[in-house]
Amino acid sequence: MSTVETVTNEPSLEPQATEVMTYREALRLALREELQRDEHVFIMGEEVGVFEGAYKVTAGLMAEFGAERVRDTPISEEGFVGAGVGAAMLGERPVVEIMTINFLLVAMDQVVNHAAKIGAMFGGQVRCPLVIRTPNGAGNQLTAQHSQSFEGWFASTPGLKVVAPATPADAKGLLKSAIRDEDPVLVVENLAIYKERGEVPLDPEFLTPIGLANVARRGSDITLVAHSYATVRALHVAERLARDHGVDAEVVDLRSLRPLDVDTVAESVAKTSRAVCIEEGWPSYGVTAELAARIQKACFDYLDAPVERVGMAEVPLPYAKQLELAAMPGEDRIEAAVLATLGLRA
Amino acid sequence: MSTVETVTNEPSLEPQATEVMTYREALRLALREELQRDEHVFIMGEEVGVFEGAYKVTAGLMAEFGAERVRDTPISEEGFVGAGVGAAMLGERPVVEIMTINFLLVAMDQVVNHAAKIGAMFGGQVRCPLVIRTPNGAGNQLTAQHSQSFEGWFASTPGLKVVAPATPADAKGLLKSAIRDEDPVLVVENLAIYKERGEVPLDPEFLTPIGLANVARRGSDITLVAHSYATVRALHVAERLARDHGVDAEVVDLRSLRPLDVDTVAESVAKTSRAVCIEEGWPSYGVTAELAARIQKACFDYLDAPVERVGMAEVPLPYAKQLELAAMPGEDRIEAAVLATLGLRA
Amino acid sequence: MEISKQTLSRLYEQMLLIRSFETASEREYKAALIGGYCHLSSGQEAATVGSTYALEADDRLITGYRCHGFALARGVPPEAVMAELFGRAGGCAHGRGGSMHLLDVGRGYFGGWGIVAGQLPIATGLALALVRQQRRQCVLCELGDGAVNMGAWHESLNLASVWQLPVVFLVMNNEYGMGTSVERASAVTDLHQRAAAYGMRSERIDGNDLPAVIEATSDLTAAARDDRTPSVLELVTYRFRGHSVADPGLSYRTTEEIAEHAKHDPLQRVRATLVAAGVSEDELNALAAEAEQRVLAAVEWARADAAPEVSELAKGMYAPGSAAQFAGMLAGAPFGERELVFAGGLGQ
Amino acid sequence: MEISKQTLSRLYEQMLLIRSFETASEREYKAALIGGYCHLSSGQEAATVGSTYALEADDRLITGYRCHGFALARGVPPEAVMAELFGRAGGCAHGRGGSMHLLDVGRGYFGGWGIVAGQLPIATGLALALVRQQRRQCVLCELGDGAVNMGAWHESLNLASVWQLPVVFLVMNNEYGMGTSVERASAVTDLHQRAAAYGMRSERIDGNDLPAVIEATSDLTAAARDDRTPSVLELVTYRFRGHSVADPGLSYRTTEEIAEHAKHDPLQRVRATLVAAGVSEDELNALAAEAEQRVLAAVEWARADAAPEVSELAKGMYAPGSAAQFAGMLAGAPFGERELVFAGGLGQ
Ligand SMILES: Cc1ncc(C[n+]2csc(CCOP(=O)(O)OP(=O)(O)O)c2C)c(N)n1
Ligand SMILES: Cc1ncc(C[n+]2csc(CCOP(=O)(O)OP(=O)(O)O)c2C)c(N)n1
Ligand SMILES: [Mg+2]
Ligand SMILES: [Mg+2]
Repeated sequence: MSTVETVTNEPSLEPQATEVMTYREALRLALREELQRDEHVFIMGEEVGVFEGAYKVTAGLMAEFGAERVRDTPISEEGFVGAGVGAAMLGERPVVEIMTINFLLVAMDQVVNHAAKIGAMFGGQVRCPLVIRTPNGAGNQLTAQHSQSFEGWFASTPGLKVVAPATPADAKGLLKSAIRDEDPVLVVENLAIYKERGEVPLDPEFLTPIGLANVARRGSDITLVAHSYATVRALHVAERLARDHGVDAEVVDLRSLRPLDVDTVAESVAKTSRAVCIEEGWPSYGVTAELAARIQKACFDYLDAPVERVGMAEVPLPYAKQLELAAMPGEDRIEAAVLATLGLRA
Repeated sequence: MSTVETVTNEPSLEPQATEVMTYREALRLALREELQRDEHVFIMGEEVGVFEGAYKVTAGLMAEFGAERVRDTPISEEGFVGAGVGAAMLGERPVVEIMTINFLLVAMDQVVNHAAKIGAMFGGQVRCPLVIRTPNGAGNQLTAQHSQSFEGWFASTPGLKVVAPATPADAKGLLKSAIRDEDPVLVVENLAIYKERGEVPLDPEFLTPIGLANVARRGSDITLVAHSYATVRALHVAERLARDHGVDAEVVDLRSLRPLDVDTVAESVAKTSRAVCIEEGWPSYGVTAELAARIQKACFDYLDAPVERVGMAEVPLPYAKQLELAAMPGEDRIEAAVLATLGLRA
Repeated sequence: MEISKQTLSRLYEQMLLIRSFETASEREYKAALIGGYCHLSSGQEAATVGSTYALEADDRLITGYRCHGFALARGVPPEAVMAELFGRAGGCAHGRGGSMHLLDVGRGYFGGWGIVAGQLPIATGLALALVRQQRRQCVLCELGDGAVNMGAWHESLNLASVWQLPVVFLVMNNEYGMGTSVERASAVTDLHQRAAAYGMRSERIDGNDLPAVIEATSDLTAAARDDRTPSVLELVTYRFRGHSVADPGLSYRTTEEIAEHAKHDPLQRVRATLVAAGVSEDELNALAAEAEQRVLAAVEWARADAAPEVSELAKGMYAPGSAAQFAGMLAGAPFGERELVFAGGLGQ
Repeated sequence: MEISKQTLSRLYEQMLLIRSFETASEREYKAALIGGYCHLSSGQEAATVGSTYALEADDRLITGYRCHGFALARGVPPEAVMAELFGRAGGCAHGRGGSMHLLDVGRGYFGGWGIVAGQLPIATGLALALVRQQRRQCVLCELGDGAVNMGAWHESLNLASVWQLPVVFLVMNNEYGMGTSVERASAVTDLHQRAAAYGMRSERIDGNDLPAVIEATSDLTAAARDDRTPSVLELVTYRFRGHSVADPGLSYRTTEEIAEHAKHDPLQRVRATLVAAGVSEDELNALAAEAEQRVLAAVEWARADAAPEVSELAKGMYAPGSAAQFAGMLAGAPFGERELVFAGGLGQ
């Protein structure tokens, strides 16, 4: 199995060819392909070049494409996100890396009050094809200021699109779709998934459509709805449930938070009659709030139990390992919520 | 009826004495009383002094308390919100005015990554009794960048408290409670309510407890859950429903979004079996998402219809008056949602 | 700088147009035909017209919310601007933006923006795109004296300097940000001096001196185009009206102060120059009358123009190709997506 | 500045303590007893110890995340710091903060903060509180060379200057923000010069020259205390290790560069001064051994200290009086409030 660095885009490639690689490598492949495809695509962010990315997603790209296309920035998130907005308005395709989603707070105004408004506020006369990539998540004792998941806030903002791949294939496919999209798209990556491995199509035209959820596991007893790393957790829990409790869980991986594919979720819950929604962030006013609200509406006549939610404990994440573990939406807590929703005991 | 400026805090005041005043005057009264009561209280913000407040809430206060206690700032929201955080950490009681909630986005990092974290991140060794006051809302053709309601984002943040008074009495009572609270509190005011009038207790010890919803209207057929200006709308709609459709709606005014008084909401819905949640902002991933999620959980066995939501149309708010009106959660739309939830036709 | 009589006369017409336009805007606002916030630029005409005149056709302009004058100076027809203020479909932002969010991409005007200093990072991005596309053009970015205290100013100027971006930051120092004077807001009141913190070229001049404004802007835009030299140009001027139409503008400054400034009305200054150059009073009065007529016609045009269709509430929000992406939102979707994005919004 | 041999010797002990502490931190991190991000300050000891020495007992200190050295210099016991890095209940932030969020309110240390430049606005607020409370004290606010490009820098310095707040902004210029050199990040590389944009006093000195650091910090903190004069002090130094323990620190700089800097190790410089002042090599070696022992003892203490109780997960999040406010959240509340805020969290 060759590493991603050896992939070439020769036309002779089988369209069905895939390769096992990490989520990180899949993102890099997407960036590389798009940098090759369209000279308007460029990367901008802190440490994306010389340092090769705080989480190494952009490793090798500056060497290959040069410092103009893989552009290191000063520590000025508001400044360079805004620079991305302006460049996009003139037809460039900036892909801005924010080191982690926590730092997007200093650039919030450019994303929400500016990028998101451009299409509608000017009557559709100018577009903003900006991509912002950033990881969310916790689990490495990074503590209160560095362990957050704010994607729900962006998903609540009309004018933005928000995707959150959970697999290497979707990491490639959604990032590429985002770069080719005419609208501002936030691509939410995740610290814990960077190292996860999976099959990734090598076709440079492989795209995961924005706005389409994926039934990641078929099942009939209950639906687990998740995005980003919570999907990985949900899939593990589904295996545990099958093994230990004979429960056959369906897992819906949202992939996209705005647009949100309620149809796929509703179809699943209409079949299983039960749902547990899972997220890495705080559930109150979070992504799972929206999910529960939509499901109870769409599936009112089908539900045999209230929609349950599992997320981060509602505290600023503490440093000590046991505290952090206790706070995170771990598999035990998810399993317990599923069993409770099914009326079973652990 | 005397104006608020003539109110004095003489001990001879009847504890039950009230006066009819506007929401704006009630806020001013709260500020004035607290400035008098505690020398650590001070006001800080753009145009709060010489200009007397962009929306005149602080009118007269600089003249009375001086420029040190009613402090005009440069246009630097991140800077002076952060200055409020620091001052609060040393025992001051800063009351920071943000001209409208839209501008809080440039100070998001200080609120969410700093103020909210202080209590937990340092193990409870230092507190941050900061108050941020700011109006949300739309309706004056202020367009996409100036017509938003972001309170749900702050309500999703552990470590913060968020209140949103809907009446002049609660404007006074909640602002005073916020100023006396040991934790950072966001007080969400509303542009459209500033001029609404109501009875306000004159007792300088009148406080509205944080975390307690109010049943603003008793009814038995359906529960309308709202906060801020949406409560005013809900009360109007309730009257229309009674008059035109013989529907007796209960209206729960949340008053506090974090902590959220789910008990009061659930008790009401358990009685009426139906709920419509209303907000000024976008419903997707918004306040009403959390409400619907909580209600379906708490009242699963009582609900006769799915919880319905009404909010701003999911667009950056356009300027033209008809478009703005069409986008806002007007009384007609709320009424229609209520009738639909009741299975009635308009 | 030597400005020909013809040019001066043409710019004087623009200044008259702006003054008449602002006067009409205030009137129509008070008649409730214009809503929202409405920030007038009366008194700032020389700075507005002179700086914009120095731009080439392919240069890009971006401004804050006090932007009627800039739009007009850049050649946006008064009809399109007034129609925008009236919230009409024929407005230059299709009735979506209003007074603060004018736009004319065809004329290189990338908008009026309402968050103080929010346009600065965007301006650096426009300039970055010009560099990437190897265009010999520049960006002129207007902001106020109050805006220089926002973090976005600092980040943008540093980026522009580190990356050598062709952008001129035009500080319209009208002495106040709402009711706060420059002295109360900025530690250094010669605002342009802050450019030194970024090793950036800067100048401060009398913004009511039309030829001086043209000369300084021409110099700095040329340096931006030719050498990718970013800079700051501070134009000292004054706004005659309140911060917005809703502000009488008197609580933080005296009538004497305003009267003193009115003596140096930039329109009167240009008029005097033209008179000295031999243009007759009659000709000049005719120009003024013409400007007024032009604006009255624009008001009439705007009044008659159609309101935007409510069915197009979401027009432009997402690119037309996005409809398929929203297909899954139908079930249980609240008002937003179901009725708006689909019923007409996206398609247009 | 004339520093007595006794003082110098005491400060040398502190520097040794910091160096040993950082070495131990790296070791324990690699042994997985410390987690999260862990930013070492080896190489920056003179700047750290000298500036902190200039503080009076009631002055306030606030820093970024590279803060082990500052905590130790301010007198926080190494046990409490190491226990924090180990995530123990006896840590100076009760195991909640970790390496980046040390704190000791009793010693006037208002924290280690992790968002670049986020501590600057807070520092102005601490200074504002000192003024409001009429205390003759000042705030020392540490930040990095990378942090000077954040908007928060600009807003904070302007506020401090407009309001005349007693705060000294201490720029630890260690030449890099992660892998980005000052030249690549800042348009003006003499960072202190940016203070001129706010009419603010500033200085740039060799941060590895202990007496110079003490003198400059003493001058500026005295001006802050006595005249409410804010200022910027840039200390030029170097970090020997990577940005954090996870970074080898070699992809953006050469081993030669590091070796060159190692020749000017601030510890060696102070040692040389002490030797010149007649302190024997044996005595100095004994001090070094003592520092190492001190740190080893701290590690042992931390290892033996108890882990925080999971039942206290929400400890400190809200003030104790808040429990009643959360009473209504019970019904239908997810994990957060029901199990945490009530089950022990708030009460403690
Ligand atoms: C971030 C932000 N804060 C506050 C406001 C409210 N506001 C609008 S204009 C203005 C004053 C700006 O003054 P200046 O930059 O001098 O421009 P001028 O109005 O004089 O043209 C303020 C405070 C805003 N729009 N954005
Ligand atoms: C707003 C923000 N952006 C990015 C980061 C990630 N980050 C942490 S430290 C750092 C470099 C800071 O460099 P400098 O200010 O020079 O301090 P030093 O690490 O050298 O002490 C970066 C980019 C962050 N913590 N906060
Ligand atoms: Mg101004
Ligand atoms: Mg550094």
